[in-house]
This record gives sequence, structure tokens and C-alpha cells, in this order.
Amino acid sequence: MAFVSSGYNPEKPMENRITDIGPRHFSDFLPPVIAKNKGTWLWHEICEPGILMHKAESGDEVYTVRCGGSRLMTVGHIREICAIADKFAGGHLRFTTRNNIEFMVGTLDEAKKLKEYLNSQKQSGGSHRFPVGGTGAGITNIVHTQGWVHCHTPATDASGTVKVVLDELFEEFGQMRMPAQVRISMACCLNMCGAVHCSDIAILGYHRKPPVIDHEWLDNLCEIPLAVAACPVGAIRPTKKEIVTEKGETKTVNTVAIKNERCMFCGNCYTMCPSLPLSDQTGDGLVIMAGGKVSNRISNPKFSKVVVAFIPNEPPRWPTLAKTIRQIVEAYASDARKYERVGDWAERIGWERFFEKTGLEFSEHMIDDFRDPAYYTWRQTTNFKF
Amino acid sequence: MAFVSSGYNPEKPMENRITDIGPRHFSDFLPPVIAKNKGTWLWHEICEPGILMHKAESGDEVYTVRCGGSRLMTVGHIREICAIADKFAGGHLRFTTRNNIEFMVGTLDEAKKLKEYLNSQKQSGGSHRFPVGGTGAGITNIVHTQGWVHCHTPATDASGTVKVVLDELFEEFGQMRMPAQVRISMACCLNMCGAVHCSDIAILGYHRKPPVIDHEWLDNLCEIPLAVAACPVGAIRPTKKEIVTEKGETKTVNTVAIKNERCMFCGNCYTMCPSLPLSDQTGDGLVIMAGGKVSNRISNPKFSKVVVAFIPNEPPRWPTLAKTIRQIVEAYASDARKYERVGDWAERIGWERFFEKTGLEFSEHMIDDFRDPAYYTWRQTTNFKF
Amino acid sequence: MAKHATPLLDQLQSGPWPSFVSDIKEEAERRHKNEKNVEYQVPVDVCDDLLGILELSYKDGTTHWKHGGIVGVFGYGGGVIGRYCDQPQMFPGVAHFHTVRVAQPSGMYYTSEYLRQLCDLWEMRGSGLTNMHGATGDIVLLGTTTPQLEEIFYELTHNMNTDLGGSGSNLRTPAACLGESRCEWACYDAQELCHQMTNEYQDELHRPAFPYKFKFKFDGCPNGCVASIARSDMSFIGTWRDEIRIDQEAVAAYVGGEIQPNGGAHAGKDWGAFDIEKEVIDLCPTECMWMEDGKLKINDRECTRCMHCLNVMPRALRIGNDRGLSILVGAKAPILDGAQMGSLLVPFIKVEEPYDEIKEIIEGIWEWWMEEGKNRERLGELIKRQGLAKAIAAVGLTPVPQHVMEPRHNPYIFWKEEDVEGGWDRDIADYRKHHQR
Amino acid sequence: MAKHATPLLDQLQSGPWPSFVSDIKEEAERRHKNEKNVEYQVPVDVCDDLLGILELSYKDGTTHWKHGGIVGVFGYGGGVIGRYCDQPQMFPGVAHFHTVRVAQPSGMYYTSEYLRQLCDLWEMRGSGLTNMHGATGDIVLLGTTTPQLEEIFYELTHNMNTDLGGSGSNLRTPAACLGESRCEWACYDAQELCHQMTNEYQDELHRPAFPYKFKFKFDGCPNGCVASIARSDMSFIGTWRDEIRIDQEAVAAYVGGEIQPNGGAHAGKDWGAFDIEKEVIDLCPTECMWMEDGKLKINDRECTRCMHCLNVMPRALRIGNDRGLSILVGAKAPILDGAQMGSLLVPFIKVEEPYDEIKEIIEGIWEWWMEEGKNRERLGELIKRQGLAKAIAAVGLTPVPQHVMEPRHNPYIFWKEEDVEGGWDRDIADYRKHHQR
Ligand code: SRM
Ligand code: SRM
Ligand code: SRM
Ligand code: SRM
Ligand code: SF4
Ligand code: SF4
Ligand code: SF4
Ligand code: SF4
Ligand code: SF4
Ligand code: SF4
Ligand code: SF4
Ligand code: SF4
Repeated sequence: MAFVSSGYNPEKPMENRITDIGPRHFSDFLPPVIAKNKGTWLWHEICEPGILMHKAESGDEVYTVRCGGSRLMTVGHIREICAIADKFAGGHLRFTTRNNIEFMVGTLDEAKKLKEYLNSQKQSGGSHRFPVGGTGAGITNIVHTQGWVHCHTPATDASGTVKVVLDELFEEFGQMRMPAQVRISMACCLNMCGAVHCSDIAILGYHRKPPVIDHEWLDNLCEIPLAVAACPVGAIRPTKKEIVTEKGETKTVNTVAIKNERCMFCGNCYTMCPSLPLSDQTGDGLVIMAGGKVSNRISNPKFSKVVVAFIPNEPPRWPTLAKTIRQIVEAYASDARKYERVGDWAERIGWERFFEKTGLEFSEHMIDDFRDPAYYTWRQTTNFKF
Repeated sequence: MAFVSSGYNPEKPMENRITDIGPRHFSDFLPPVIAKNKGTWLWHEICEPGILMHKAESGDEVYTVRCGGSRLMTVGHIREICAIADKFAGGHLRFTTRNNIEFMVGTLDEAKKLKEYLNSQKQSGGSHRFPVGGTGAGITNIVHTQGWVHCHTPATDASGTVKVVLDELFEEFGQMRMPAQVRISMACCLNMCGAVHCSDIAILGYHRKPPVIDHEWLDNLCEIPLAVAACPVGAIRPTKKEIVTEKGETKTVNTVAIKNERCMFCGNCYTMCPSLPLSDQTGDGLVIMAGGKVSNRISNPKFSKVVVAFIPNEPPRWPTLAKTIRQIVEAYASDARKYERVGDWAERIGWERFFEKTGLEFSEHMIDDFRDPAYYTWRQTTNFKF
Repeated sequence: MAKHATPLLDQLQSGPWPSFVSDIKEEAERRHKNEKNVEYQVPVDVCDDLLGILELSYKDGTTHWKHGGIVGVFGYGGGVIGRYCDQPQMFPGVAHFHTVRVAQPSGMYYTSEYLRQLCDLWEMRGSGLTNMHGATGDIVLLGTTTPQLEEIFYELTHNMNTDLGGSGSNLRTPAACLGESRCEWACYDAQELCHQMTNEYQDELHRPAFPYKFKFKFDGCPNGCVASIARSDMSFIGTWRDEIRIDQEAVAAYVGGEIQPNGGAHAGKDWGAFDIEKEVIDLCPTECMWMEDGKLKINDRECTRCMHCLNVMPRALRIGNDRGLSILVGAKAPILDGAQMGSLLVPFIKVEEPYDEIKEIIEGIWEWWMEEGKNRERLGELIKRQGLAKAIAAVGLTPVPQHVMEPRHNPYIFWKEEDVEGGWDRDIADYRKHHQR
Repeated sequence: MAKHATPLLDQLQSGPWPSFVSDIKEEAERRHKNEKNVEYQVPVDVCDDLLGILELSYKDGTTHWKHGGIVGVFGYGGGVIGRYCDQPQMFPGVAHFHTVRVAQPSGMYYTSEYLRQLCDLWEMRGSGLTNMHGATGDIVLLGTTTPQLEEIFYELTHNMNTDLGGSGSNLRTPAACLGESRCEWACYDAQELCHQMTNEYQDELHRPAFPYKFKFKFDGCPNGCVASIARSDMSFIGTWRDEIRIDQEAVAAYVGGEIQPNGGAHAGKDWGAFDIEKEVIDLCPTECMWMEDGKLKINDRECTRCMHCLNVMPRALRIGNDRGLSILVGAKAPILDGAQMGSLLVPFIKVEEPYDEIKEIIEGIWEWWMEEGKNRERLGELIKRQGLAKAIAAVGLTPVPQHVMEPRHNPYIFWKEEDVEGGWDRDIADYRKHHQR
């Protein structure tokens, strides 16, 4: 296909160059009612799942219809969103911080019609295209990362695991029967691109095999001192090794050696050095964490805790993952108090009861042994429940 | 004075030798009512400060009179205690885990008479000899360590600091007006011989100057590798040094070098090596900690926190120390709820209020910076009080 | 007929939740049809090959993306993530598959017009696949080739008045909650401050000069809808320091059951009648609320502004008037030393144009971090290594108890020589005069 | 006339609290008088010189005791702390001033007869100064000379049926609260178990074979009157696992104000009438109590046995019948890595003669510590270094959630090779077959 120039002249890159202009100012995009009442909102209410109403000092009301979707979306899909915005919402829309889509309209009636319309849209495979919900004390969209779609370090797929979990929890997206909001997040490796470390429920890709070393190439592709320094547990040291090359020659190369039994599979060495891949079909899988939160409401923000040490990768539908998360959600929904986040609930009943009520199995892997702070998670009291 | 043999024959140390017999069995010492009702006690009450009554299933009652005293005591003093036991308590007595003395008698009347007697005993200098109290929601004896009386590492004296604080708080020993028990402990160096790290209020001797190095002698008196290994912050390294000896010779010795700015004055090197003394008249002094506890009641056991980073040594009566502790006690007594230990109170009102209500000054020294767990003591929330 | 059979992925076309597989398949078809005669600048079967390589990953349980090379646009050290697949022969359409991070408008409001411009651009010069949005907040355009990068940049800047976002050891694209635009609890204009700081620090955003990445996020209030406390080196969270405004009539309406608590967020289950004692007063973490003569009272001095009561009764309780924000520092993901949430650095600061005080704090922190931070050491790790007190000193503040949840429980205080009377220089001979060996 | 002027110490003779200075001065005088014609085996002016050297410390703010040398009795590696002063010319009476640690009877009950024997011994062969008791629990005899050590040991063992206590890298002298002897809350016979374990492990107590010191303490219940959780490598704390026994009549009596709450412990201040809701039910940390038809109910399954309700209403509530103890491990003072409290190792174990199960736990821990512990590494430090799970495995237990307050919040799980399907041995060539460089 023929190259089409944008106007950019590679010979004179600085010609007409525009840089450092940042994003467009948001005021270019605000719907009129939002622009008008900005900073003077009085209160809001959730009229029904997926429909929010905000009331301004001026007396104005704006009705927001929120619908979910997969964050990985095509331009075709975005164009459909645009068409809906044009048809129902004056050409305006927004995305939420959890990758939902919001359309703002003037009356409850319009909002309901829009909701109906959105809920009626299906994809070619039969799935919903724009399911409405994600508000209040329910389960909203799962934020996630790249996985096998685009990243080099994942231990699992992101879009796939999220799809199956949201299939499993679909009806919760459209209703609000939870004790409080339940925020589920997904990250496909320990880099944790997101707030998986502070989520009510978190799905985390995890390697369980130490890096395999590409001795022949390592010294060409990596800076050995950087690879060595990358390891947080000091498991890597520089070494020389006699190898037989792919071509069959024997030769001594500069490379690294890894103390496997020290490795905690963080992948940081691989981030620094492509000759140390970790990923492996049977080694890789998922960790489930629970009980984290971000808001300061009632209790302080909290980290998520590891509650399932390993679930194997079971693509394409990861049934064990979906089932396990359902188990946690159900135990929480039936036992927690109103306004109580998953972590607050676990702390009130005690983590020993959390495992009992969710039916999850406790194992040594959940006992912290990472550095000095581990001590503070053990039980320094006789106050426990049998 | 002539050597008097016990019967031991230094020529034949194994002759008649008795070893590994342990302590006497406690049943040799129990008062009859205690022996009889052991394991069948039903309940107790504190009849008045310093007098406890325990009721047994048999219907028996035993009245315990508790009195304080300095733990550092002479045989003459012990003989007096024995005389009182003989006169009032059938020749039995016990010591408590906080160095108080208890006499057990049969009736409340006897107990009151004994209390009166004990309270009337004075020392040559006019101090009480056997003040009665130390029960219930009051302030009992201060447990402490050796200090300048017997130890080689103290940063202050133990018996002296305890005496002045108990003089200051004397009336609290004999009454029960606190919200809960207040346990004060004293340790004269960071070795913390006691439970200073878990006390409502703790007095701690502290050095503030790095060791001074006795280069000429170090290699003779210490094992350099042990001294190096002793330092928890890696501030010590082996080195060679040219010195002028006391006799004026120039000579090169094996010794150590210390990175002073890394030192946290723990004294562990000195424990391993007498050629590294820390103590210093102006460098040494006291730290006050607060809010620790040991019991599992309501809340879990807690560590004491540093609330005053430094009080200079002011022997013989350490007025600043006494005044500061009084300040904490008064703020606590007037603000805490019934059953609330000092630490529970501080946590309920927030440490920002603790400093406000006690009038103590906060400084950077109270912000933890010791290793990774320090992070968990900083404030990871917007939930704070102005 | 699809280019690659994807029996595993096809199973993700079932189930009610929107399927990214269906969407990509639909896009693949659209690309082949090319009804608008787009002059595709990247292979027409890029979507087919993406599905193909993904299917392979589903089969063998591993990724097929290699470490990205360093690609980008002239003069910028970030904004593009290079990406190549490890089976280019099998999947030539995604042999190069770089990501372009595009600066999103603060608050993520759009017009359809703008988005369509973006779609046109990306359809022609990229795979047509996006993330709306990336976890940091960018518009993420997934999959293009190296030659297209400058073209895309040119079109973005010239036609869309839009710049690239951050990557690398830069300031990363800042993000905000929607704040004052549609929320009654915004204590400052989070969107505006986010926009202003983004523009103020364009140089830091585009040209790597830091030890590692650095993130700003702006939450309008302690509810934390952009999760700033969990994932930004510097987190700006709105708050106030005067009184919660109470509308007693509305309180009565809540008590009387006329208004649904928490804006109706719990409507999906019957939780019984609203009980202000149980649901508000008893849950207030500081116990600073009570009812008196049918009126709700708050001892605001003890309130920690946790938002609970406001969340439950938005029509009765409103944030105070003396507003500003708290700054927390150091949040990050677990690599290397474990995750951190932001630690309080500045309890309160007013948000007033031209934001000089806020900039001073930002720049104070950066100066310290650039001076002391090691390569690939996040701010939080530096703070852990040197202590929070050093960060406080770096911005010229005085330590206050608000900085900690509790004072240190170890007595290992690192005194400085200048604080100790007589200094540290001692003579062993002097010592031995009084202390024999 | 005193041997040394002690103007500073003299100021400690004022004030109401018993003065150790007055006491020592009185003892010094008694020694000089020597009414009983004791044949002192250490200098008659030992007390004078102790006051003298202490006065010097009060003057110059530093200690005058040197590092102790290694002194002791034949065949034992502990029980004596050597001590020499650094000004022997000025204070010859305390030139040698060794401490003898004497094993106290469990619970610290005495007869006057026994104590007088001890006084006679110590008056003649030592300074006459003691600590009743040392912080570990020993009878501490402060100040004697090397030649007296064997004599003292001989007299203790032959005439008093009493042994030395511990010091050095040994089992240290165990200690117990008074337990069943006089307390209604003792869940096991703490004194007896303390005595039995002390005697069972006499070898470990007297002959250093450990990496460092090791302490046992025995608390009869979670009130912790011997502070075992704070200061013993192995802490034995009584508990029960059935129901709290309730006497409803007594509950009513408390509610009716007939019985003082908490055994009258708060009698010194007017706290108002007893309120069972406020003082008991609302303070129960697990919220497992309530009143029903005027009766107190407890959901014992949720109770964590914190003791609060029993403490407040000792006449109404009693510990359960199925009693035993919990074992916690690792408590210690802050040197080197910071203080530790004991961490739960064994949630529940019965206390039954001959205590075989308890001994197995003790010995399992010791074996592990002696195998893995470094020189001068306390058990708690080993546990921190290797992880609690290792300690649990060392005693053959299965990890349960009771072992932790919360599961790990970092995902850094150290998997073992045998747990991972296919093992860790991988061939880069295989990998490269599917993943090109
Ligand atoms: C639209 C959005 C902000 C944005 O800029 O895009 C938003 C909007 C609102 N949030 Fe939020 N929150 C949004 C993400 C968050 C997040 C971030 C996240 O989940 O990653 C949090 C922190 C989560 C956490 O703690 O882990 C968050 C914690 C809250 C809370 C605190 C709830 C709690 O119980 O802790 C409230 C208060 C409430 O719900 O009563 C709140 C309340 C609200 C209100 C009611 C504010 C208002 O007056 O308009 C908005 C509607 C809530 C609803 O959907 O029921 N919002 N909110 C985000 C919608 C996400 C979505 O599509 O589902
Ligand atoms: C005699 C002694 C045990 C011994 O073997 O010697 C003892 C005896 C009793 N303790 Fe204790 N405790 C003794 C040291 C302790 C300690 C250890 C310490 O302070 O070093 C503690 C833990 C302190 C801490 O948590 O920091 C301790 C925490 C308790 C508690 C929990 C109180 C709380 O509010 O946390 C109770 C329950 C109560 O007071 O209601 C208790 C209750 C009792 C009772 C009422 C038990 C009983 O039924 O007889 C006894 C009388 C208490 C009183 O004096 O008011 N005892 N008690 C100790 C007396 C020390 C003294 O002379 O003052
Ligand atoms: C695209 C994105 C995930 C997504 O699907 O949304 C992403 C993708 C990557 N992240 Fe991230 N991070 C993304 C948001 C985050 C976030 C969330 C945030 O910014 O709010 C975090 C957690 C917060 C934080 O910064 O700590 C995050 C923490 C990491 C880390 C761990 C950093 C740490 O200090 O612990 C790494 C590893 C590294 O820097 O070497 C990393 C590295 C990476 C790399 C560059 C892979 C690598 O090892 O070099 C990923 C490139 C994937 C790709 O091929 O596109 N990414 N990364 C997010 C950026 C999109 C955007 O610009 O909007
Ligand atoms: C005598 C006594 C203090 C007292 O006045 O009561 C004492 C005195 C000494 N202790 Fe201690 N410790 C005493 C109970 C304790 C306790 C409390 C306890 O056992 O319940 C502790 C805290 C609990 C613990 O073991 O951690 C304690 C923690 C230490 C430490 C710090 C150990 C650590 O691991 O952190 C040291 C330093 C060392 O071992 O090198 C130490 C070292 C010492 C030495 C031997 C000094 C040294 O550095 O070598 C002291 C000798 C003083 C002397 O001249 O007599 N002493 N020591 C206590 C023993 C009396 C007895 O046998 O009854
Ligand atoms: S979490 Fe890991 S695998 Fe997933 S996108 Fe981020 S860096 Fe890549
Ligand atoms: S994966 Fe992590 S722990 Fe393992 S060798 Fe690499 S850097 Fe070290
Ligand atoms: S606390 Fe320190 S100075 Fe005091 S007795 Fe123990 S080791 Fe000696
Ligand atoms: S006092 Fe402690 S920190 Fe200082 S040099 Fe000695 S061992 Fe190291
Ligand atoms: S963080 Fe606060 S101000 Fe911002 S959207 Fe959420 S509730 Fe509103
Ligand atoms: S904001 Fe939170 S702390 Fe303040 S009054 Fe409301 S509930 Fe209480
Ligand atoms: S620990 Fe328990 S059993 Fe022992 S004396 Fe104290 S209250 Fe009684
Ligand atoms: S012992 Fe503690 S937890 Fe158990 S019922 Fe009583 S107060 Fe509640």
C-alpha cells in the first residue's frame, strides 16, 4: 500500500514541528450542562442501575447512563459509541477511570430510553455490546492490562481472564445488591500495571519458574551488571560459562548464573534483559488477592492480600478462576454488613473466618515471608478464633 | 578475713557434687490456704488499694496485701520482710512479677492491720519502706534493670530514675483512679532487659555518640570479625591504623573504623568488644516511649512508641523525666475511657491528638526510619486530624 | 473466512459480557471490506494476525511479544512502546506492533467529532485497535509500524491539537477524576490542576531526565475515584479544613426515609429502613457525630474527612468551604521492594492559580529525587531508603504527627552530630583517664 | 561516718518511695557493726564502695563497670555474670562484683525460713545486695568474688536444694505467673509446667549449646501477668476452646450494681453506674455478646478469648472447661533487628503429664534453631530470616489462617521446584523453538 504522508518531512523534522502542547483542554469536550454547572453540583442519586442523576445549584439535572465494555476496543466500536453519543447525547460522552462509557442526557426518560437501547445492542457472537450498569454497590468493570495481546512479560492473558470473570458476574454489573462497591482488577504480571495491589479482588498473572538463561546471546543483548542489579533478592551473579553454540562451536561466554531456590519469579531481570525469559505453559498461572481498597471511607486504604496462591492457566475460559471469584463474591455478599468493603469484612470477622466462609484453602504460601515487614502480618496475640 | 569453706573441695570438684536440680518445687512454699485451694479459685476482688481477696470453691478466702519496694534490696531488708511474714502471714510471702511483695492473710481485718503496719514503716531517710498499693487501675511498681549499679552498657541509672519517677507518682501507687492499669518500665540501654518495648510508659537509657575506639588495645581485647558482624547497620569495618601508643611508640595496629553517620548507637559492638565504649556524660540520656501493652485484653499486645526523643541525664533526681511522665499520666487520666490502656487511647484519639493533649513535642526523630517496616508507620491515608 | 483458525478464542465470543474477540473479528472484516477505501499504512490483515498470534498464546500458554526496541518520535524520549512479535513469519501483520500513548483530555470527556478524527487516523496508520484507556490514563493506540510514528505524531499535533503521553523515565501522563465537572464532593478542580500540571511539565513528560518513571494523579476528594493513593508517585487528594455543611432538613428527610441513603447505591437489596445511628453515627471512624434534639451534630475538629457520612447523605452533608488538597508521595506497584501507597507529605495546601506553592512542592521532591535517587529507583523506594523525614525536609516542611500513623516503635534514632552536645569527636585517652581497661 | 561522701545519692533518700540508697546505707552500717559476727568472705566495705562508685557515676554520667570476664562454677556454662569495676584502687570492695543468678521457685512464693537461709549465705559470701527478682525471674545476688562462686554453689545445692539459674547461650531461667495458685483465670497450672520444663531441660539451662539465649515464660491466661508474649523466645499462654461459663444471676447482680465491676479495680474514681452494654458488650472486640431477655449471651465460636468480659465480671463469667495453651515464638528485645513479640505457632495444645506433646514442640523448635540459627541469632531473628512457615514446618504442624493476622499482601511467593509441574529445568533451545530472539 502506498505511503501517505501526513505532511511530515523526514528531511526536515523540525519544520513546522509542534511539540509540548499536551492534551486538549477538557473544556473543549464538556457537554453544555456540565460546563455550565461545573463546581456547583449539589448532590446525586442513582436512579436505577447504570443511571446517575446529578443536581446542580442552578436546579439543572444531568442524567448519566453508564455502560461497560471491553477496554480493548476497535475504531469500529468507537465509531458506534460516537453514533450513540450523536443520537442521544448531543455528541458528547466520557470514559470513566474504570473503562466504562458514560453518556449524559437531560431527563430520566431519555436516560431510560438510552439504557434500553444500549442493552439491546449485541455483538456478532451474541454478547452484549453496551451493557448498562456499573454503579453503586455492585460490581463494575474490571480494570486490566495487556496480557498476551501486547506485552512481553505476562504470565496470563488480561482481556480473556477479564471476559470470563465478567461473564460469570454479569448480572452483578447490572444490579446493586452488594454490601458495598466491589472493585476487581487484573494485572498480567508482578509489574501490576494498575491498582491490583489495592483492590477488593485482584487477579494477578504469576510465573513460577525461574528464568531460563540464553547463555549464547545474553552478553550481546543485555548489560550484565544491570541484569544482576535488577534482582531484588540477589539471586543473579555474573559468571563465565562454556557452551556449545547453536552452530555447534564450543566457546566461553560471559553470562549470568541464577540461584533458582532464591528466585521469587518477579521478572524484573527479564524486564532488564530479554535473554532471561520466565514464561512457561505449566509454570505460569494466576494468583487471587482480596481485601484491598483505595478509598479513605471509614477505614484507610488497604493492600490486597493473597488468598489463592495459584490457579493454573486454563484458556480460553479459565473456569477455576471464574468459579473461585464467584465463591468470594457470594460469601461476601451474604455475610458482610452494609457499607463494608471486602477487606473491612475480612478484618471484622477475622481472616480465619474469611477462609472458612469463602471455602478457600489456606496454605503456607499465604504466610508472608518477604523481608522484615512479613513479621507484622503474623499473629502476635492469642486473640484468634478456632 | 579467713576463708570459710562450704564443704566444697577444690581438689575434687566432683566429690559430692550436686548439679542440675533446678529450683525448689514451689509446693514447698505455698501458704496452706493457697495449697489447699489451688486450681479452684472462683473469683477475686480488690477490697481497697493494695488488698486483694480471692474466693475459692471451698468457700475459703485469702486476703493478699501487696506492697512496693525497690527491687534492689539488701539482705537486711529481706530479713525485715521475713519478720513481717512471720508476724502476720504464717511465715509465707511472695514476690510479684513486678517486684512487689505480697503477704497473704485470712481475713480482711488482718489485711487492714497489716496494711496499716506496712504503711507505717519508714526508712532512715524518711521514705516509706513498704508502701501498700499497686493493685487495679493504678500505677504499680516500675520494673527495671541494673543501670550504673552493675552493668557495663547503661546510658543512665536504673534504680535512680525509677525512684524519682515513683516519688513523683507515689500517690498513684496507693490509689486506683486511672482508666486502666498503667505499666511503667525502665531499661538502661537498648538491650532492654525487660518489657520496655511493650509498656504503657517506658523509660529507656540511650547513647547518642558513636563508640570511641581504643585502637591500641582493640586487637588484643576483641575479635575484630565479631565486632564487625555485630553492627546491625554495617557501620564498622576492619582497618589498619598507625597510632602512637600510650608509651609514645608509633605502630601500625589492626583495628576497626566506624562510619559515624550510620551509627544508631545501639551498643551491640560494645557488647562484643570492650574497646568500643559509647557512654558519655552529655551524649547519654533518656528516651520515653508510650502506648505499649502486653495483655490481649480488648486489643492485641502492642509495642511502645517513642514519644520523647531525648531527655538529658539529670542525676540525681532527673526532674525533666519525672515531669514529663507526670504530663503523660495526667493527660491520659483525664481523657481516656474506662478500660482504655494508654496505647488504645492514643490510637482512638489519633497520635496527633496524643501529642497535643500531653503537650509533648513531635520531631523528626519520632518518624520511623529503621528498615522496611518504617513505611508501615507513616500515614497512607488522608484520614488525619488537623 | 478468517485468515487463522482461532478455535480457542472463538470460545470467548460466548457469554454476555462484550467480547473483545468479536469486536476484533468484526474489525478484521471491516478492514478487508474497506468500504471507505482507506489507504491503510499498516498491513490490512493486522487484526487477523493479532488474533492468530493471540490464539497461539492461548494454545501454548506463553506470550509471543518480544522486548520492545527503542522507537519514538524525534526529540521525545517517550510516548511510544516498541513491540515486535517473535513469529514474524507466521504473523507478518503484527511483526511490528508498537503502541502510541496519546495524551487524554483530563477527565476523559470527548466529543464524537474528536474521537472520529482519532479513529480515522488510527484506522489508516495503525491497527485500528485501542485501549480506552490505558491504566495510566492515556489513549492507547495499539499496533503500528516504525515509519508511521512521525506521521501519527504530525497528525495528532497539527490536526488534533493533541500531544503524546509519557513513557520511560519521564513524568507519565497525569490523570484526574472527573472532579468538579460532575461531582459534588470535588474539593478542588482536579481536572484543571491536572491539565495545568501536565502542561507546566511538558519537558519532564517528554524528555527522560528522571531516575525512573514518575506519576501524578488527582483525586477531587478522599473517595479516590482515580485511585491516586495507590498508583502515583505524587497523589493530590482534595480535602477541607473547616466544617462539614449540614442541612438539617435533609437529615430529617433521610431519617424519615424520604431520601434513599447513599444516593440509592444499595437499592438492589432490601437492607431495611435507614438507621442513622447504625449507618452513619456508629460507623464514623472518629466517633465525632451524634444526634441532639433531632439534629445531627459533628465535632469537626475530630473529623478526619473520611467521606462516609457525606457519601451516605449527599443531600444533607456537604464538604467544607475552606478547601484544598493533601499531597501524598511514593505510591507504586510491587517491583522491587513491595507495593507502596502514598504517604502523607503535605497535610493541606490551597489550590490557587498560578499554583506556585504546589509547584514548589513538586520541584522540591524532584530535586531531591534526582539528586539522591538511584537509576530505576522510584520515589517511594528512595523515601523508604532514606526515610520519610528526608522527603519532608526536601520540601521545606516541619515534621508533624499528621505525617505518621504512629511514632516509631524502635528506639533506633539516628542522631546527627550537630544535635549532640559536645559533638562526636572523643579522645580515647580522656575516656581511659576515668575508665581503666 | 560513711567511707565515701555521696552528696548526689543522698538526694535519693528523700521522697516517699522506698530508697535503695537508704537501704544500702543501712546495710553498710550493719556490716560494719557485724552484730552476728559473720565471717565475711568479701570485703566488709563492699556496700560503701558500691555507693562510692555509684556516686562517681552520678557525677560523671557514665558507668564504671567493665565487661565481665568469664567466671562460673565447674561444669556449668552459665549462672554467673562476671563483673569488675574500672576503678579498683578507689573502690577495692567492688573490684570483683560478680552476680550469681539463683533459680527462683516458680511463682515466687517463699517461706521466711528459706529466705533467711539465703540471706545468711549472701551476707557471708556476698555483698548482701540482691534483686528480688531479676527481669528474667531469677533471684539475683549482686556482687561477690571469684573464689566464692563454688562455695555459694555448694551451699545452694547442698543446704538449700536450689540450683543456679541461666545465663549465656543457654536456656534461661523460666518464669511463670502465679497461675492456679491464686488466680481464677489460670487455664493450666503455669507454675507446675514451668517447674517441669525447667527440670526437664536442666542440661540446656546449664550448658551452652544454643546459638544464643533462649527464654520460656508461662502465662496462665491471655492477661499475660508474666509478660511472656513480650519477652520469651517461647511463650506458653493458657486458653480454652469451649464455652465461657456464665452465671446469669451474677450477671444480674453486676447489672444491678450489687457487685463492683472488674473486681473493684476502678474504685478510685467515680466512673458512674456500671453499664453492661457500654462496658462489656460494646467493648467486646469480636462483637459476639448480647443481652437477650435479661440474659447475657455469648457466641463462643466468635470469641477470641481476649479476657475482657471475664475481667470485668469475674463472678459471672468463667473460663471454659476444655483448657490448654497456645504457644508463641520469637519474642525478644530490639537488638539487632528490632523488638519482636511472640508469633503464634501452636494455637492450642492440651497440658497433660508427662507433657510429651509440649516437649515435642520445644525440641522441634530447638532442633531447627540449632541447625539453622547463626551465632547470636535469636529464634525470632531466625524466624524473620527464614519465614514463619519454616518454624511451623519444623514442629510438624500445618499452616492455618490462625497463624497470621492477615495473608501476605505482596505476591512474592517462593515456590519450590517440586510444587511446579514440569520442574524448573528448561532448555533454552526448546524455548527458542517457539520464541525467536
Ligand atoms: C465515574 C467515576 C470517576 C471518574 O472520574 O471516572 C466515579 C464516580 C463516582 N464515584 Fe467513584 N467513581 C469512579 C471510580 C472510583 C474508584 C476508582 C476505582 O475503582 O478504580 C474508587 C476507589 C475504589 C476503591 O476504594 O477501591 C471510587 C470510590 C468511590 C467511593 C468510595 C466507596 C467506598 O465504599 O469505599 C464513593 C462513595 C460512594 O460510593 O458512596 C464514590 C462515589 C462516586 C460518585 C457517587 C461521585 C458523585 O457524586 O458523582 C460517582 C458515581 C458513583 C457510582 O458509579 O456509583 N466513589 N470510585 C469512576 C467510575 C468507575 C466505574 O466506571 O465504575
Ligand atoms: C500478681 C501478678 C502476677 C504474678 O504472678 O505476680 C498479677 C496478678 C493479677 N493480675 Fe495481672 N498480675 C501481675 C502482673 C501483670 C502484668 C505483667 C506486667 O505488668 O509486667 C500484666 C500485663 C501488663 C500489660 O498488659 O502491659 C498484667 C495484666 C493483667 C490484666 C490485663 C489488664 C489490661 O487492662 O490489659 C488483668 C485483668 C484486670 O486487671 O482486670 C490482670 C489481673 C490480675 C489479677 C486480678 C488476677 C487474679 O484474678 O488474681 C491479679 C490481681 C491484679 C491486681 O493487682 O490488680 N492482670 N498483670 C502481677 C502483679 C504485678 C504487680 O506487682 O503489680
Ligand atoms: C499499557 C499499560 C498497561 C495497560 O494495559 O493499560 C502498561 C504497560 C506496561 N507497563 Fe506498566 N503499564 C501501564 C500502567 C501502569 C500502572 C498504572 C498507572 O500508571 O496508574 C502501573 C502501576 C503504578 C506504578 O507506576 O507503580 C504500572 C506499573 C509498571 C511497572 C512496575 C513499576 C514499579 O515501580 O513497580 C513496570 C515495570 C518497569 O517499569 O520496568 C511496568 C512496565 C510496563 C511495560 C512497559 C512492560 C515492561 O516491562 O517494560 C508494559 C508495556 C506493555 C505494552 O506492551 O504495551 N509498568 N504500569 C499501562 C500504561 C497505559 C497508559 O499509558 O495509560
Ligand atoms: C540482670 C538482668 C537485668 C536486671 O536488672 O534484671 C539483665 C542484665 C543483662 N542483660 Fe539482659 N538482663 C536481664 C533480663 C533480660 C530480659 C528480660 C527477660 O528475660 O524477661 C531481656 C529482654 C528479653 C529478651 O531476652 O530479649 C534482656 C535482654 C538482653 C539483651 C538483648 C537481647 C536481644 O536479643 O535483643 C542483651 C544483649 C546481649 O544478649 O548481648 C542483654 C544482656 C545483658 C547483660 C548480660 C549485659 C551484656 O551486654 O552482656 C546484662 C548484665 C547486667 C549485669 O551486670 O548484671 N540482655 N535481658 C536481667 C536478668 C536477671 C535474671 O536472670 O532474672
Ligand atoms: S502487568 Fe506486566 S504483563 Fe501486564 S501489561 Fe503490565 S508489564 Fe505487561
Ligand atoms: S525473576 Fe526476579 S527473583 Fe527471579 S532471578 Fe529474576 S529478578 Fe531475581
Ligand atoms: S538494659 Fe542494658 S544497661 Fe541495663 S542491665 Fe540490661 S544490658 Fe545492662
Ligand atoms: S553502636 Fe550499634 S550502630 Fe553504632 S557502630 Fe556500634 S553496633 Fe554499629
Ligand atoms: S474522587 Fe471525589 S471528587 Fe473525584 S469523582 Fe470521586 S467522589 Fe467525586
Ligand atoms: S467524614 Fe468521616 S470522620 Fe468526618 S464526620 Fe463524617 S463519618 Fe465522621
Ligand atoms: S496471667 Fe492470667 S492466670 Fe496468670 S495471674 Fe494473670 S490473670 Fe491469672
Ligand atoms: S473474652 Fe473477649 S472476645 Fe470473648 S466474649 Fe469476652 S470480651 Fe468478647
